[in-house]
Amino acid sequence: MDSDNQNAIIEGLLFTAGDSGLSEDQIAEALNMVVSEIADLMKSIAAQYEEDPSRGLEIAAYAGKYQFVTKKSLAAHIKLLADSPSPSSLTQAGLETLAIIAYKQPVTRVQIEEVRGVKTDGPVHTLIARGLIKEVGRNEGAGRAILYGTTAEFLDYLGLKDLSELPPLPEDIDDENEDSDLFFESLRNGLSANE
Amino acid sequence: MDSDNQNAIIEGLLFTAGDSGLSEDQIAEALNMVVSEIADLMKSIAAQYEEDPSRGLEIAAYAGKYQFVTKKSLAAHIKLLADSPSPSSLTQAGLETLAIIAYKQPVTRVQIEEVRGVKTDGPVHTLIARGLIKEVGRNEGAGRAILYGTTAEFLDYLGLKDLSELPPLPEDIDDENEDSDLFFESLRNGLSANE
Amino acid sequence: MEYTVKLDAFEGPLDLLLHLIQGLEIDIYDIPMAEISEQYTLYIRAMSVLELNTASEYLVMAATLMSIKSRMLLPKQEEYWEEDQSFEEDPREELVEKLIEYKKYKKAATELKQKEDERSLHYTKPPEDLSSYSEQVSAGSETNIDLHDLIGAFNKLMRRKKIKKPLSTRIARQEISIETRMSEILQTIRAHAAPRTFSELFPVAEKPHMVVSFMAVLELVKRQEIHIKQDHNFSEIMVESTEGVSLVGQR
Repeated sequence: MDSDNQNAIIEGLLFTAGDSGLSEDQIAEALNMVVSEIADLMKSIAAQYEEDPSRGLEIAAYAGKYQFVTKKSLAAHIKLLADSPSPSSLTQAGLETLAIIAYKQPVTRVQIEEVRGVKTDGPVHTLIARGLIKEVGRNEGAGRAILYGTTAEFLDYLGLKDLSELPPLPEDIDDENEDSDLFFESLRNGLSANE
Repeated sequence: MDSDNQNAIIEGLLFTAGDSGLSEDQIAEALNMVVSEIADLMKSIAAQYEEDPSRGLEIAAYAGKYQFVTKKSLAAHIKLLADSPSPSSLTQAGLETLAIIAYKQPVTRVQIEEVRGVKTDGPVHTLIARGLIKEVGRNEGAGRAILYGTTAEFLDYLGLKDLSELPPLPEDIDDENEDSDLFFESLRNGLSANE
Repeated sequence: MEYTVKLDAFEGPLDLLLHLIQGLEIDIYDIPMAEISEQYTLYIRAMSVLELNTASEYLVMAATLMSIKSRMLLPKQEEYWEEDQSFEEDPREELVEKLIEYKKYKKAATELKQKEDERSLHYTKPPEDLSSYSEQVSAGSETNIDLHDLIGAFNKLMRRKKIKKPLSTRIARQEISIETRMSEILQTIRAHAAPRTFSELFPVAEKPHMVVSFMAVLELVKRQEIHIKQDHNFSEIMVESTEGVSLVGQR
């Protein structure tokens, strides 16, 4: 199979699969190749799409499955014609709850509420209804509280390949824009003043 | 707008439109061009796709609409893909269709297609064959379209007692107002006690 | 002092505290308890005229602030010496930890929001219906789905942006000849690798067009340009081109 042919097949397959995406297994099978070769192949094809300004599509790997998506730069043009049935984005409460679940999973609702300092039933229900989180097990011990974790839809929703692509959790609160050094200084001062 | 850019926008639009296709009016709107120029433009772009052996898609025009279709030469590979997913689970198309029927039943195929934006004959037949949905009646009025609903087997598969156990949809959840009255009361009481 | 407090402005007492700390330019590691608890109380009083759904938590926090404030006023010398050289515990410590932990996730939420926004600029398309390529699914085949798959699929569907139907579907009332429809239908069928469904040959939901389309299909069958097949009763009728021959409809 020459590489033109291979590219054509992959283009056809990705188009056909739409947003259900293709796993490496599926691509390997349709190309009659070894699965271990697929990642490199897709990487090089993805680069071709990305670099070619006459292409409107690029290859994403949301939730570990390859799919065509339109390039970001076209959004304004497509928006003129397209519409989504429920364009609503998540509320602040939903985002906070989702962040806690994403980084601490598996996690119980009580643990989420400890971090947020407020009841979180509403946001948890919304996130389940939107398919972004699911029950992943039960806590050991008394009560056997439900443990929550994120779903494949969560990865797709945020455009992530897998959980390792989550932005690193800010480990301390030193916001660049909040004079972190000043805070740190005063912390030191505060501590030594106490001694 | 240079021609690279134009090609990219058209690729993105045709992709997003899928098999509902785009009219010349729509393409003109998105490109901010005069409708009369579109036919020639599309003809020349279609020729590029057709002649390029590394492309798996080509542009078909019928019923006054342009749409991407996979090249005929890829049929064998697409068949491999169609047969590849494990037969035990439903495809994304199947799941979507099942979800719409579950939540909106009784529902006609045309209504399902309106929500999905694509033809849905295949998934409907698969779901019937698997015993997850069935014909539950006929629409009133002209055409008397078949109405579909879920079966007892569907509930069985999902481990639900009845349809009321389906999780609510996002639009049915109102997370702002949960228990608000109760808390509001206690806040008022608490504050007046402080005074 | 005048407060304009919006109902949705705060996600809870921790959020409100962070807001006050930032507004008052207070060091989070050295919170002046008297000041913060006064400000906090003023705030929730202003909020009490609004509808709050998490009021009890705001009140609990108010009490906590009071309690920390009073503990800080207690003489602490003795405790300090008794607990053999260990650091004296700052009554604020637990609160500060909570604030820092919460702030971490609040910031993470902002980053997720960015991802959400970015992702929404990428458009996708629904998967093609592959059932015409695939073997017939038998009723006996095992199905393995769970509720989460179903919900996920539904949400993906709701998220997917679709091309709007043209605002004005201008269908000029014109005579369509059967010959024209025949060549259009042939083109449709030949453009696709797989057989097309019968219903696809009726793209315009208007009676005259449908009638002409139907007659065109009949004529094509008669001329053996297309094959029509149906696997069993009530299943979709599939239409495919007769390989090789092409007499009508060539352009």
